[in-house]
Amino acid sequence: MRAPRAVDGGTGSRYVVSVAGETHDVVVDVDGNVVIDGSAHEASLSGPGPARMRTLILDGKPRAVCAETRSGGFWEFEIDGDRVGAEVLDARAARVRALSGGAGSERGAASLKAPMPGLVVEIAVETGEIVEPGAAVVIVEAMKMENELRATAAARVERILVAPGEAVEKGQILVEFAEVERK
Amino acid sequence: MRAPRAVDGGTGSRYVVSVAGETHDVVVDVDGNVVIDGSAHEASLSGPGPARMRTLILDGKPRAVCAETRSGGFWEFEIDGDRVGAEVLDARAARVRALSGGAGSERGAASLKAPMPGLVVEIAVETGEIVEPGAAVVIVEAMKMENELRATAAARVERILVAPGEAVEKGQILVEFAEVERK
Amino acid sequence: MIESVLVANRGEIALRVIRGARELGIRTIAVFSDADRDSPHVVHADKAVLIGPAAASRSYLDIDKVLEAARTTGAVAVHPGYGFLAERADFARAVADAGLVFVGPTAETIRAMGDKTEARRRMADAGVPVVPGTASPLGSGSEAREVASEVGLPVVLKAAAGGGGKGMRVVRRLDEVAAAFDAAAREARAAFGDGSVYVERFLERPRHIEVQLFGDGFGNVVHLHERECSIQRRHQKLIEEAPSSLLGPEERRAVGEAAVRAARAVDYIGAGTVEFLYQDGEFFFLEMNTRLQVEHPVTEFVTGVDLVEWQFRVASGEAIPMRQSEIPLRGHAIECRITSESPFDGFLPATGTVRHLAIPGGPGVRWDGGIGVGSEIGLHYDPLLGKLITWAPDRESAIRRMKRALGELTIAGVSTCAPLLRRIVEEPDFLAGRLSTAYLTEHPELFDAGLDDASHTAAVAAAALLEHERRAAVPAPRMPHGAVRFSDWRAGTAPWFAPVADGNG
Amino acid sequence: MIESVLVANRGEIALRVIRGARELGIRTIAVFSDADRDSPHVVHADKAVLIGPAAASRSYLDIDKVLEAARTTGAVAVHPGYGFLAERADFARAVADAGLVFVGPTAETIRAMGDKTEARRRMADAGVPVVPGTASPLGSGSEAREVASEVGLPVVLKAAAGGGGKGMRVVRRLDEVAAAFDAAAREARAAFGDGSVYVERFLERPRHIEVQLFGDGFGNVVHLHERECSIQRRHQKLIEEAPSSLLGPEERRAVGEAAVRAARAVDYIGAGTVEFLYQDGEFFFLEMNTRLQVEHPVTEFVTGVDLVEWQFRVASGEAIPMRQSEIPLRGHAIECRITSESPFDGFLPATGTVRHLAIPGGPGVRWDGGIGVGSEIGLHYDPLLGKLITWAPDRESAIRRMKRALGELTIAGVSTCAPLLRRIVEEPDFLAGRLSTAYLTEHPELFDAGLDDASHTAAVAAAALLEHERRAAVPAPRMPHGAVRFSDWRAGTAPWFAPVADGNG
Repeated sequence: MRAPRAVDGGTGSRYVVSVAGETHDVVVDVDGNVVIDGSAHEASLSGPGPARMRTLILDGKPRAVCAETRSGGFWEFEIDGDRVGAEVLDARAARVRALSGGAGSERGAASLKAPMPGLVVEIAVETGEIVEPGAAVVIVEAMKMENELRATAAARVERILVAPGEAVEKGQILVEFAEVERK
Repeated sequence: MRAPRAVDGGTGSRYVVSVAGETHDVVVDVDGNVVIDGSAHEASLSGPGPARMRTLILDGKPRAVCAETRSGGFWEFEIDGDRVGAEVLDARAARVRALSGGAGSERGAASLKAPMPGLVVEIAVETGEIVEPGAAVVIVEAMKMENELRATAAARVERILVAPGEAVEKGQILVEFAEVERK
Repeated sequence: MIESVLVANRGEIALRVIRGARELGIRTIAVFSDADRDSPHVVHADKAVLIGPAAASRSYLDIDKVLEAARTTGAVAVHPGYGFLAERADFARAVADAGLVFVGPTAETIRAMGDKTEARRRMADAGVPVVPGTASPLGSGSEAREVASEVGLPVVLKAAAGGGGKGMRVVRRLDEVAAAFDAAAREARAAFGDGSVYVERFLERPRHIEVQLFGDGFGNVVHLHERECSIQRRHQKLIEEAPSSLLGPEERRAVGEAAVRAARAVDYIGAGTVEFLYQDGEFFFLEMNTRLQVEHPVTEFVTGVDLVEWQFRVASGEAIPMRQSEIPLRGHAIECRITSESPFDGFLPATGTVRHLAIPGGPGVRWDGGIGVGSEIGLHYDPLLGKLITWAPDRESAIRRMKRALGELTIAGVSTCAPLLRRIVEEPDFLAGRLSTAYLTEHPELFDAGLDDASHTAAVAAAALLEHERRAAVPAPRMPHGAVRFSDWRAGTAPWFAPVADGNG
Repeated sequence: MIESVLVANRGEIALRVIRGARELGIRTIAVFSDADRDSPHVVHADKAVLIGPAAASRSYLDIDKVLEAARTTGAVAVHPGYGFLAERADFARAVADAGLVFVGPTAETIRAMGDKTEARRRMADAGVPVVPGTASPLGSGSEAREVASEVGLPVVLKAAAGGGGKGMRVVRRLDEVAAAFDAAAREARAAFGDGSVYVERFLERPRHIEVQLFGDGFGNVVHLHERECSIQRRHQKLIEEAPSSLLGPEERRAVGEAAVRAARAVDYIGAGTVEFLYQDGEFFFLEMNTRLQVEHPVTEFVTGVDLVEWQFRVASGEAIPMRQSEIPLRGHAIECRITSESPFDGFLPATGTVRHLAIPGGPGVRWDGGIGVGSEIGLHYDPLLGKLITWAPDRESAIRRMKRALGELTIAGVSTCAPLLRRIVEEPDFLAGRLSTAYLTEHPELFDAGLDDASHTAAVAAAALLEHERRAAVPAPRMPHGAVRFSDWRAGTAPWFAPVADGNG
């Protein structure tokens, strides 16, 4: 099993890995050991292949990893009992993203998506309204329980795309917001 | 999901199924119900696909079926706690086999194959010897235990293909036999 | 002993009942909806009958379909499990009218205890203390507001037909009472087909203590000691244990006797539970559940009694096989409910397909599950995937064992509340038994997502190695530049909506 | 309490020890061979060290590599599990010489009890009855023949360093003694590196009764009652239970006291087992195992004691936490060993990859396994995949529960002995407790393969539906005509070689 040659020299394959909002440079060498932000770690990832339980041994400490990938370098897995999402770019893609403005460019726009399929029971906001953190935005019923979707940051309601009584799919955009300037 | 059209008329797909030495005519209709040797049974086979646990409900009785296939219509699965091997031919293949002499033609010749990888410890027979049922033929060591492979029928030793001390693979032919005429 | 039983339920409790029946040689009949064709409760039954589509109202809640399945399969008894039809008096009556044995109390008992306001009245009559509040359902939001101002805030609005936290609202300000009444009534109607709501004074930091009861119709009523279920969120129990770390032998006997008194007051037959709230030295009757509880395994662990076996024996006309003094109480048991919910996203229901399942084993560990590899977790039913129960000679050891067992549990493909449970079993107040139903709201730090440094580094290494391996296995795809990313809006550690864990239920 | 432990083993027992250590807060270090990189015992440890290739002689049996792993990881103790190095006095000594704590008895005790002939001598001296036979290893096949004719046929040849049925041969005819001696010596040399063999009179239909012991070095020696392990094949235990259905309270006390006497005779420290054969009203000392037994969970179930916890406590210098009179005996427990062997093919070792794993759950069920989905089952190690244990208030209920649990167990991808176990737990002699080590040879009908009519029909339907579905999913392949078929030579129900189950071990 051989990985693509490293893009920008060195003795291993270089990646940029984002986990929990932090970004790290990682080099994977031919033996499968890793260097994370300059620190070398002995590593082995074994097991019966994707979509199964894998064993990661990092610096002698074993962990079960059960990973799923969505397309294009996005991984989601359980590690040490918590669920983690990670994005892995190769070094070239990371450079291109940085040059084009990258992740920062979309800041301020946000939308409330339905976190699960369900029935819209109530819309608690109006267009133009500024919601405060913790304010209820939409109430969606699922599993016979009403779920209040609340704001976690202040924002202005830009558009409301659903109405009470409407069935919504998971991921469907319910309300779009604009950023609120803070003094 | 559509199966190949039935070869010799009728309203379903016709198969000849061999299980535990018995052969049965089976018709699978478009709803997945089966007719076995002329008796109709309500059936459903559901579950997440091959190599996983499936649920067979036959005439209202549910059973877990965990099946593996080798190529060409051979199935092996656990059902009601026992392991079963089955061969499934379509009706045309079954007819061709019957016309060409089929299964009966090889009767009399047999060979002793290694049932697991191991080390030959001893050959307990000589070429030309007639072994009786129950007689030890070869002793193979595996998992630190000596396993006596014994004859289950009378037969004449035709050829011995291995020697003590030799490592053998699973399925490797150890001894070939010829049929013994019985008075 | 009855010859056969139809189990009118699904998931882990249907499998639990089937297990109990099989061990007694009782023929088992499962019913299932289209969504449950491959469920473990189906495959382990002797017969299985499809009774309708996924929607519970057209399958598990459809009395006619359940009775039709019992008729065609020749079942002689029906076990309702918990939830669905378990506390529907009309179902118990319909089962009896069809000439079948209902494994549970009489329709009259279910009716009396199912109407929470009537239950309060009858318990007060029997001398069992109840929480101050209304004696009958309220007519409107404004009436609710009036009563609330009489009883004194905070109050809790509750569905008269309720249970499990559905149709329940805690209100702390008078001007919120009317809106909360409407929401509770709406939820109650959706969940139970009955929108009646009543008001009680809300105890801020009570402990939830309940007593397991058994009656046999021969005048024998015994209790099997108490359980404590104070760790709740949104009025739903999350962790249960037996015995309670709160009670001494004297209090244990007192609350057990009060529960037996309550059961005698309604001529109780079968398994039942009397729930109490305990605060500041006082017990208040909360409600009586006329069925097996989700958390019955902790009682089974500390008594050695198989409660489902007892249910079948009593339903078959046998007497309870033990006297009160013979019922053991040994060691300590803890149960963690494993639900398909994202605890750090405000317990949002999660869906998915179970791709991998690792069940803890070893001494003192029990798993009661309703899922297998390949199970589709949807939104049609209760999110309870299974229950992990541990036993040890004392509470501290049982918790350490639970911590060990939670570390072995893997359910891949769907989010569960296990990460939260793993934090609770290490939290000092929980370890010390400083519990109340407000526990989760008083410990917001448990909801702070975030890996420790070692786990973070391991996650980074795992992601890099997984991606490295994937690229080696397939032609390297071009990475989308500036593509989808985790939304700022949902970033951070604050949950989408705050967990409301301050209930009674 | 010791701070850390290296577990010098693999499979289910390594995981069992790791579980016990974790619950006590002891840091755990696993060792593994190339073949075990993905084993559950690796992933559940705090640290894991690769110690060599698959061959046990170059990994799990390599004392230097194990000690090197302990040194580099800073382990303060070593737990040997059972098998491998567990009863090697030189290992216990090497561990002690390296300044580490050996979780087990002293090297001297292991040596004395490991040499079966010396053990016989010392027990006879301590007044414990032994089976008639030789007092020392034999020099040759002809000497063996001489002794056999003195002791009287049948005799059993046994490896002096032995255990687990390896290097053991039952002989019924004098002219077979010499050949059997050679075979036993060969096997003993391969398994234990020591070809010494001795002779005992062979008891035809004894029951195997053994007593669990614990000593702490402070003069306390207690027993935790007996186990019965009469269901064996090829001298290997298959089903174990506690207590024995044979013993009354008087006999239970007598055999327990004899075992304590035996333990005191060798100043026993830690967990150990004295094995007895019982025939015609008499007990004979068989051997003493100076380690945890495979079947220890049945004792844990009926006493509530965690034997691994006690091992760690005693190894840490604590006293045994209970007096003899405080050790409970509650209900009945049964264990079935689940091995990768084809019971209807003469227990031929089976190999494969575990593709699906369904573990039984519910009340009174314990699973101690060493495999997961994806595990490769090879021929390098013992075929024990896991142990299924059930508890209930009485033997009959425990067996019914075992029957139910065996029905839920699925290990797909490798043949196991479970189909045979499912027959045994329904067999009338087993149910009635009419047991002996000859049980399996006296019940050849258990080995008659063959499905009942309903299962046969279901198998036919399943095969047709599976093939039908496969053809619908892929372009129909041309069937080979007159191709491979199940060989006549291996057809029929007779196993390839007859199960030899008439041993003692």
